[in-house]
Amino acid sequence: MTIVSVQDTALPVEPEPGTRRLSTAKAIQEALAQRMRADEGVFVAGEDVGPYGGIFSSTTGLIDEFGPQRILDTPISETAFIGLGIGAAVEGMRPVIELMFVDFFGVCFDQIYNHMAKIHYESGGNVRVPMVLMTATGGGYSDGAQHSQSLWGTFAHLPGMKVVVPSNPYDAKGLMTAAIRSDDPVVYMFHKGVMGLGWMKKNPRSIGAVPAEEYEVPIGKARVAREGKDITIVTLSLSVHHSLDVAEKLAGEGIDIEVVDLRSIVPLDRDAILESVRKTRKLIVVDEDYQSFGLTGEIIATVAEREPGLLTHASRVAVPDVPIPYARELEYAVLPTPARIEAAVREAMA
Amino acid sequence: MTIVSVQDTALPVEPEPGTRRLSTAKAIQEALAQRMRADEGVFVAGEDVGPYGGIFSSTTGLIDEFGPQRILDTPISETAFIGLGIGAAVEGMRPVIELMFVDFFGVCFDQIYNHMAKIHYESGGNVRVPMVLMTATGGGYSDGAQHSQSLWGTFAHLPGMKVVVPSNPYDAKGLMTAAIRSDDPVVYMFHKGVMGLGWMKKNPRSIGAVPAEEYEVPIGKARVAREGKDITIVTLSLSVHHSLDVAEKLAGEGIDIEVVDLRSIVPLDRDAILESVRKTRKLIVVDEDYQSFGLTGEIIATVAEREPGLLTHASRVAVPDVPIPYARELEYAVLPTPARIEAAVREAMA
Amino acid sequence: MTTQTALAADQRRELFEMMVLIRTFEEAMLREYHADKSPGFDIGAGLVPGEMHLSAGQEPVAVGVAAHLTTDDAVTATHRPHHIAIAHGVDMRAMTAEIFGRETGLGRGRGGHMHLFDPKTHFSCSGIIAEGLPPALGQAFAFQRAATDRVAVAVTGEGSANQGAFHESLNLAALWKLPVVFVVEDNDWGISVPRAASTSVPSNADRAAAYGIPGVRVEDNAVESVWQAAGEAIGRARAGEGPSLIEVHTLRLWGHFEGDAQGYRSDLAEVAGHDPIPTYRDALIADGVIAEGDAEAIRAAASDRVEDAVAYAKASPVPSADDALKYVFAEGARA
Amino acid sequence: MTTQTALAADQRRELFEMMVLIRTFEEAMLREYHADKSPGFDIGAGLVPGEMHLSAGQEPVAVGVAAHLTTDDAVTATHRPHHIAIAHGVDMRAMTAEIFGRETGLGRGRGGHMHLFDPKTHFSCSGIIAEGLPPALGQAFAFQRAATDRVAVAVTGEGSANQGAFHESLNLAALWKLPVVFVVEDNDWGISVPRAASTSVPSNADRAAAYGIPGVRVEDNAVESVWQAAGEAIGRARAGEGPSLIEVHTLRLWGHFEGDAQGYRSDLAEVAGHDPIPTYRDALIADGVIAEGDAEAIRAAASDRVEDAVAYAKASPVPSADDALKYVFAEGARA
Ligand SMILES: Cc1ncc(C[n+]2csc(CCOP(=O)(O)OP(=O)(O)O)c2C)c(N)n1
Ligand SMILES: Cc1ncc(C[n+]2csc(CCOP(=O)(O)OP(=O)(O)O)c2C)c(N)n1
Ligand SMILES: [Mg+2]
Ligand SMILES: [Mg+2]
Repeated sequence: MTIVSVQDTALPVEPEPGTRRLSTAKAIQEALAQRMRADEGVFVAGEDVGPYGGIFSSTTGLIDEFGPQRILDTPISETAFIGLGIGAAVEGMRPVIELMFVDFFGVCFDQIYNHMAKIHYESGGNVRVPMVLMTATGGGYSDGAQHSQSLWGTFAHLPGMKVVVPSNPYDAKGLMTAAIRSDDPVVYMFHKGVMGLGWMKKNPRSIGAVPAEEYEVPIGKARVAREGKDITIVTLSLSVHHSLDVAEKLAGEGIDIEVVDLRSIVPLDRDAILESVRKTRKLIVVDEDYQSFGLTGEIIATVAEREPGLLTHASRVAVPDVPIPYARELEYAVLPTPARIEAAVREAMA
Repeated sequence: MTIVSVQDTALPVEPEPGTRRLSTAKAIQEALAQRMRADEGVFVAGEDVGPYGGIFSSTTGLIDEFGPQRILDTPISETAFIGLGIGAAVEGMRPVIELMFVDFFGVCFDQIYNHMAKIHYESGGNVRVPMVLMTATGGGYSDGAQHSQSLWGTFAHLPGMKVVVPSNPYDAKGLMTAAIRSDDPVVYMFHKGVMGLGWMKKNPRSIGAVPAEEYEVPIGKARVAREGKDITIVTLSLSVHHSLDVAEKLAGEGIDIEVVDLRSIVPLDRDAILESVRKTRKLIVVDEDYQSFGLTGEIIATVAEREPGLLTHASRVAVPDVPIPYARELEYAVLPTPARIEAAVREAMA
Repeated sequence: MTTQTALAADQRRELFEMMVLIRTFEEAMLREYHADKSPGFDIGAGLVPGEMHLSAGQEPVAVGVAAHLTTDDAVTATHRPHHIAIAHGVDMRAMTAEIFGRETGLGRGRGGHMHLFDPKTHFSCSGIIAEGLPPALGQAFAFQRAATDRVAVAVTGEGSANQGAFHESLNLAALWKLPVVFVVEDNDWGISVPRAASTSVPSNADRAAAYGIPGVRVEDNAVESVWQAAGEAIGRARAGEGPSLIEVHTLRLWGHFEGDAQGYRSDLAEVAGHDPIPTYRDALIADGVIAEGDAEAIRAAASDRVEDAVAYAKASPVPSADDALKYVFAEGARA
Repeated sequence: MTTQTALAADQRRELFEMMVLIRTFEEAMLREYHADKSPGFDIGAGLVPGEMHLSAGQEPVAVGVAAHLTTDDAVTATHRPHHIAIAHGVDMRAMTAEIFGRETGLGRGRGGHMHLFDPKTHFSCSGIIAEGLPPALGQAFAFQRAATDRVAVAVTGEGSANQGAFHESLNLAALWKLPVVFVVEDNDWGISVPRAASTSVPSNADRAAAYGIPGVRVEDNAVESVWQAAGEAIGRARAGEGPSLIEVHTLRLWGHFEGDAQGYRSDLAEVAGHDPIPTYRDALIADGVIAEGDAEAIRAAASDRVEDAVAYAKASPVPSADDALKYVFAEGARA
């Protein structure tokens, strides 16, 4: 098994158009399968990851190749099975544990933030916890306040876990491979809306070119998804696509938007953000997580503290500190929709 | 029982010096006792709140007056007893539930953030959850990575709960009274270092003048703890005292620091922050919580987005995204100590 | 059967009527849910978007338990809440309007089908499994402190009984002798995971021993058996004798949620044959409690009520986007 | 007693020696902890600051269990970890250095007394009660997958057995037949809360029935009784027969943590009389296993080892403040 090892400093070369195209879900499955073939220590555990294949298809078909000893359906006991992942990782295995919806973190967060994330530090580096916690995020399909959250700001706030948030199939595969191979705990958060599921509205970019061989996308490197010179949008996950859609639309009006896809939020590629804003001096952060005390503030503050005079405009399009409502009209009023992004850009350019 | 009801718009008048002085712990006990006398629906439940009187003395003596039917020692089952608080609140009681250390939120956060905080919204305002979740925060006494965290940024990030963080006895009593009387869930976070405990190092200001009668400090109003014109420090809880100490020290050198004590972080008194920074144009946020994706970023971003050209300096003194280390030398290297605050001020003024 | 003698004919008829009402409701939800999601099922599309967990087959649990409750008693249900809500007397119009996301709904459209809150009947539910149990303790606590004989019923699925909240709640309830009845709906499946792959004992009733409380398992998914067991447990709770646990071996007639192809399901072929409603209808006819034609009349009456609620929901206004931030807090506003 | 016949004289002597070693260690910690905190006890002051949970009285549990383990077996302990760590063979110097917050400590001073991690003996502990159980499942899982007969032991207090993690862990271990032994140290108190106010059943061993696994309670806090029960449970686990639960009715000789005045404690007067170490010493003398003078020699040898560790710790360098951010991640750095 050869692995295209991408250096930390170099962004991976995107595949030629015309190559094989996969959905994000299939890209994740492929990354898992290839790692499981390469490394006996990799296993997947979680609710409905077996015959069902993962509620959001992260594990479809894996049980057929790897069997129930390596693709394990668990009881609905998140504390127990995430802890199981921790213990197995400590003993040298490479568990991939699925938390079905990130919204369920409240029943098991102690294992995650006080154990998975802290053991390496508390042990003075003597104990490693090389596990991946993969979980579904996001709303937009009326699943209500307990099944539609993004919450990555909460994970990123607490030290000791890396947090990656792919927006497309190429990154999804490369980041999963990197996450499993990482010696650190990695929280891998996929938005349901970028998985390319047959039964949910999706952005066309949730299906895209993916190399067949294993490769890594480096954890901690942002990607300029679109170059532009007038204004910077820093964003991640599904919102990357909304931002690109708005950028395409407004390009016709002569507004040239740069879109930065963070891909990882821990570590956060602060240099990439600065680099873009140095060019545009205007910053909009688009985020499907709650607005206050989270990602959007961190990005703006990073620029403000590093180069206080730089910003001529800063604003955010995020969920305005309200539980995600059920009714479509309300939910779409609080999500960072293309319409809200567009309005924010127009305001910034006014 | 007369209640000094302070209007939302007016800051309470601080008591004359020479009046009765209490520790923060005693101020909290008094607020609880007075509310319990006034309202049969108020009860306190948590671990060791009975005969022990609360590990950090939040409930000392209450069981003697109110008995075990209203001051309830619970099993170590945070999910169950916080949920019990929620259900009792829904039925019209006014529970005060203690989570012994905020660090334990990981075992019970679902009840807190998905239930306590969301029921009011999900019910379209038809169900109220008037409960107080009180909890101890902070480090500085070598209690290690799982017993020294502040974590208020995590609570504040998630919508539906108010979050108050008193720094002194006067505010502690008034905010507790306001919290119990509030129709919303309030997370009441007291730093162990401001409680005025006999067995822990404390700032002298953790004992101070407290009126004997009931009064409220309004939730959502910051307080200018010290006026100054050169630089603004926005801070909260124990860090207020460190900041004041540094301000006193540097006043001798002609550096005039304004210290804003947030007191509440949800709602956040953004106007008070702006008002101060408009004067000084330099901002340091001092916070004992983890630095990234939390309070410090939110404060700086608030200023940057509201008045982009305003800030000539922004920086933060917080825990630099590391679990709190045990060894004193390491812990004090990551806490927002007076030394670090002073260094930050000097850098800002250079 | 002793259960049959304990119940008067009109009670038995009422149990049947309620089961039919619930089924009729769920069939209407099934119809409405799928009405506008094709071609190409899109979970977020249509008048009733989002996840939809229907309860067909589990009516005996809801009806047998709720028959002993008044709307002064509290009930907390799960992600699969409709049967329990209807049996407990939640207003069908307001509930349906909530499922349709309307301003007239129980939660003004903010909650949705997994978040039905009705203060009038002290009913609530939650989409986080087993996390509805702890709030029920608090309701029971409030009832106990007020020296009433009101009780709280907390429902959970068999899969969810392996969540920590289950253990903590039973222990605390037992310790404080709270007037709670825990009801486990064992429908053999937790989404795609069979009971044997989630639960280390054959019956959750055995787990009552871990808390020193009575535990019974009702094996036959018959409403009268549930009625009998629930009557005893609720009676105990009202009498101040503390909590009990009841597990009912019930049946998930349809998928976990709508859109679930159930490819994993080994027992699919037999499922329809175990539907508790025809069984009960036949028994009542055989016992002369209802006549052949009554069943149809009951069904027709149920249909009228359900269609009225659906029509009400559809005619109700959708919430205004301008109000999306309303109701985060009872007082004050976000800053 | 049958337990006495099962053990050879040298084994009994070893058990006694280990108990004495642990007690000697805890006495040294008691001394060092309080040495520099007065006048006016300040929890954050001195060479050993922070909370300090000592285990005096609970030696029989640690020693009786660990006698069946090798350092290839895993152990997860609690906030009160020293006795278990020592019995399991954690290096005493490195452990003491950690408690003193030194760079030579198990965690280079980052962890402290509640966070002892020793990969050599697969030992760890956690300050969050009951949350040490789930990681033990994973260690057992790894051992099982590697087709070894290694086992994991997960320790918890009786108060902590009411935490959700307990339930989830026992169920999952039972279901997957993981080689884990759960050991509950019932010292009657969870800080100031007596067992009767936290636990709805008299014995946690009764809770084993909720998972279909063996559960035993050792009532007498005697090391040989623990040894016997643990031997069976660990034997089962090694043989692939799955987990067991053992509760030992043990004794908290001192406060919950140092500084605890124990005003709440009704049984304080009797406590010293139940110390298991003199009892065992007397029994061994009576049985001719050790002579009168041996006990003192054993104590002296223990003291030498403990004082060596304390001296080592005190002589070790404190971590450099410059390194405070080291070890957050194994790779890469924070941005
Ligand atoms: C804490 C938590 N984990 C997982 C889920 C996802 N989930 C929703 S329903 C369900 C299965 C529940 O099974 P059971 O308790 O048997 O109830 P049933 O669906 O059969 O009625 C799962 C896993 C959840 N909602 N909450
Ligand atoms: C989740 C959680 N809740 C509360 C605490 C605080 N706490 C530490 S030890 C303890 C008592 C534990 O009692 P028990 O399990 O009987 O162990 P013992 O101290 O008696 O050895 C408590 C409540 C904690 N560490 N973690
Ligand atoms: Mg089920
Ligand atoms: Mg104990």
